[in-house]
Amino acid sequence: MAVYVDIGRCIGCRSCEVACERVHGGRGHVHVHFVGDFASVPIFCHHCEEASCAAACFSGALHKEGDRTAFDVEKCTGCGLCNLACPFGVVWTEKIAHKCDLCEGRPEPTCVTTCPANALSTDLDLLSCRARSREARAIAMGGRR
Amino acid sequence: MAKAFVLEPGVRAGPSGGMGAAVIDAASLETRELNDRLRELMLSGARRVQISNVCGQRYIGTRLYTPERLKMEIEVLGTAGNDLAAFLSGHKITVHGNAQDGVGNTMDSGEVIVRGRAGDVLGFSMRGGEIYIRDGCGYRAALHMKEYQGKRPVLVVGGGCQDFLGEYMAGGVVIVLDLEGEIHDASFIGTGMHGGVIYLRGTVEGSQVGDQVDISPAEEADMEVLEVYVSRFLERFPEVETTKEEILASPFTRLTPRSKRPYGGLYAY
Amino acid sequence: MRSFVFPEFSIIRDEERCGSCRGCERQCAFGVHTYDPVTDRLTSDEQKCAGCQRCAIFCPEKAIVVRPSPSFYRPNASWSREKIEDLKRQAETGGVLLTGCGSDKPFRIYWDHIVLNASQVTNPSIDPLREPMELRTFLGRKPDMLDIRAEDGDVEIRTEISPNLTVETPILFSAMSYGAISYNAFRSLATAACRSGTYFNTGEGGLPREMRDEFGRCAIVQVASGRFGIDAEYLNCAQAVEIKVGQGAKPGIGGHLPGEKVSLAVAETRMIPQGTDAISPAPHHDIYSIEDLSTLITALKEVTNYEKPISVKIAAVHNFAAIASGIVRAGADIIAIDGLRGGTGAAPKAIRDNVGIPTELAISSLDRRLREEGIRNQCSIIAAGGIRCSSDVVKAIALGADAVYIGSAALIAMGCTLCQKCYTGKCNWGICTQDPRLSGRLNVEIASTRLSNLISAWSHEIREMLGGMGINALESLRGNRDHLRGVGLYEWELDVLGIKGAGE
Amino acid sequence: MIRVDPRLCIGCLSCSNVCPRQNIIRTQTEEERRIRWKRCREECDLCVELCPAGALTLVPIDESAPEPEVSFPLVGCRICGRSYATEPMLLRVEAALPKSQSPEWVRICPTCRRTAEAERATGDMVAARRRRG
Repeated sequence: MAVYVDIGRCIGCRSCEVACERVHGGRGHVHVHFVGDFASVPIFCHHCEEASCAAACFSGALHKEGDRTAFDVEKCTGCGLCNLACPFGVVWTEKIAHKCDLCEGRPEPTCVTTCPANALSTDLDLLSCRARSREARAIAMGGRR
Repeated sequence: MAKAFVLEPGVRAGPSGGMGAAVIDAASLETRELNDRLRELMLSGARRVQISNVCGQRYIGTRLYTPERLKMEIEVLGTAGNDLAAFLSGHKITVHGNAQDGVGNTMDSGEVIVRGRAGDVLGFSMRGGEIYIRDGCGYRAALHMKEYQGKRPVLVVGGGCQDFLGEYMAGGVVIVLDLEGEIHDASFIGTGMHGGVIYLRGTVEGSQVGDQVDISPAEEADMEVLEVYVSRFLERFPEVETTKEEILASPFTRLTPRSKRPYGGLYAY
Repeated sequence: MRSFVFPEFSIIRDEERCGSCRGCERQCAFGVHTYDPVTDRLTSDEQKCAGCQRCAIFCPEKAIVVRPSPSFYRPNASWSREKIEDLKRQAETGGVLLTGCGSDKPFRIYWDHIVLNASQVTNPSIDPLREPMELRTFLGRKPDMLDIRAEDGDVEIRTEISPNLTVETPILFSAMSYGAISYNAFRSLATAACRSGTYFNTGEGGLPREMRDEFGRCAIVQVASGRFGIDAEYLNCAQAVEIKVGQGAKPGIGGHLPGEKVSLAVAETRMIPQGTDAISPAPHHDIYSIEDLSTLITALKEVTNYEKPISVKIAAVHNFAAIASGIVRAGADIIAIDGLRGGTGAAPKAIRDNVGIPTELAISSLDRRLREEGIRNQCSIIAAGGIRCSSDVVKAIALGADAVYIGSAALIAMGCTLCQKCYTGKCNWGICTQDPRLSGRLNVEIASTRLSNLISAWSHEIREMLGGMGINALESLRGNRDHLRGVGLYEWELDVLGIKGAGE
Repeated sequence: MIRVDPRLCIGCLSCSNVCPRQNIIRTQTEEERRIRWKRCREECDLCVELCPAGALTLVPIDESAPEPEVSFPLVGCRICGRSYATEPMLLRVEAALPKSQSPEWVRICPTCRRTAEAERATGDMVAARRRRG
């Protein structure tokens, strides 16, 4: 499981960043990146299947728990190796590692429930279904892709 | 059922004293004197020793440890006393006669062959090496036998065993052939057992074994183990009038521990 | 099942002082403290606290106080809090209550009711700073008589002298096995023993191979009912062999080292498979009589080529003096006698707190019995169980012991706080655990320095006390009850101790 | 006090992070990272326990010994050039990651990795919108 992004719907409002910071005591795990003036994209932890951060972590704080890359705050020493290992630069260290925990304990990650544009979901099928129907609508309306 | 131990005079596999073997006459020796001689002989380079007229002298083979791990072959003629081969490290002892209690007590490695019967507490806490007893043995055999890493003690008894066989056993192989065809009437077999395996020729009732033991028939892999040790047993006792095939043809019962941690749930943590 | 037991301790964290450094969280293996990254604060779960004080001692801001929980059940002289909670715990688990360390019950501590003598005017005291004071002790069988021939100034001793242990000070480290305690703790004891000219006891867990050459010269190896880790090399590398029959904390019962503590290294040393319970049966299954014990003693003398003294350790129980007499006659060179307050890594609480007799009484009655039978010279007595300070040592020797074993005292020197949770294997002080993360906390160099400091401090104090009594050799104090007087003791107690009341 | 094996230390600052007393001082400039272990009397052992490289040992205090200190030059990002880690840390991460992943990204700083990821994800869309004007 991970949070998936429908880039086409992202409006760059950065609500997810704010929501994440609120839940995680002022240290959020999401970055919204702007690519030129044309697009914005929030970058999330992918909870990679072969997680580089977990491979680099020596204390076992970052580890795979099912399909989730879980973080055990008790074991973290803040060495920063995970930060260097993450291919997407989404794990970072400041006293301890900060990494998306999919808002453990909540039914749905806060960023997903907060996003005003409905661009985020934990359900990949739902997202791709929406994206496909949007494309189809655009073609039906006569627009070019 | 095979009839064993019919010995004809002369065919008895006799002591192989002869050339190269030092001889000690133990007739007038105290235990300590006998063991003094044995140790002196070992240190002076003897590798084969025959002790004749043994009559109850204890601890034969015990005082033969050296840091260099010298090894000897010892033939005992007569009746070996208590704690034969206690703490034995690497030597081979053959007794042409019976042995008393405590054979192979905390034995570390080596081999003990008794052409006769052994008393109580046979192979107690043995952690390596092999013991072959041609006839039966007394109570409390193979108590607390244990194995580790490559070391796996083996105890083969040609006759029957008494109560408390394999109590607290933590490793190793015990094979009771019961060649005289007696029914296993021992009780409390394998009480507190938490490792190793016991093979009994014939069957036992559930009431005869401890709560911690599973009874099952020997399987193919077990038969391979049995084949190895039964043939070694027969090699050592040519006077036993039976064949490997005959012995292995009868059903074997396997006793294994239910758990490596028999008393895991005993305590309030 | 919901637990109805109160937390034993309450943890008070001074929020103003706490710098959220997470030191307490990382120190606690019981998982009491938790860091909340959202609030950047630490919280504690008191239910898990063992009261070992590790967090309080290592808190840089001294922000943590761990103290007995103030909550209480309705006061009841018959149903103390401990009794109620033990009962609740058993109702919840259905198991035997385990505990660690020596008994904490308020049995009379006779050491505290015995006072020592000192010289005044007529028999001047000796200044130990100036005069030589002999603490060296020889442990083992002494001959009934010495056949000495003096020819041309050469002295020849014709009597065959039994092997003896030479200790520079009458304090030895008690049996604590590798497996029960961590490798580092075990090695610290060995290092300190070698440095202080005394001995450590391997307990029943064997002696790791790599330690045999280096520490064999200050080791007493133990043969217990489980016969763990015993081969001829092990027995021969040490200076003495001890047969453990009983232990003061749990007379009459065996021991179970739980499978989870049997790590690869422990399994190798004990010579058993990894992860199985290491079960020491209650009796030695080859010893059912004094004759059987004699057989084992002789077997051990045989395997060590009659070069090492053999010790037999028994727990002090009601009729032990008669048994001990049998043990001496069976050939033991040393008798170690472990009293009621002897420590342990794990014992059923019911046994620890209710079985056995106090060490002080035991030493005295054993010494007297052996004297009466005229065999006191045939063995040495090592007293164990509840020796807390140098004056306890002096009193034990004046009551008739040759030397003492210290166990809990040595552990306390290394950092132990007697939290009695040894059996959990989660010792925060790195002593009684096999978790490499925790055992790494005990630094061999530092811990062994603490231990040898303790030995040298006690030795100095013993010299001072001896000097004060006008004695310049420990030998002269042994069994010398004239230097003891009892305070606040009943007649029968004075009788058993063989001492007069103060002022008499 | 703490003894440091400079050959093993990777300069990750774990020790400094976990030290309850702030006895491990770090100073960092654009070019290098310095770590100094103050002569500490504690025997708390946390830094030793939690050092990923096993570079630290607890030893009895020695007033005459100098305070151990190590310094590491910092490595710059291949894209933006800003320094972000020490060489031994990067080597350790590279060794920890499976070879099949060919972890080239390790030599790029996390910020640039995020930017690259954002550009990759939005690549098609941005191109399309550009075309649309």
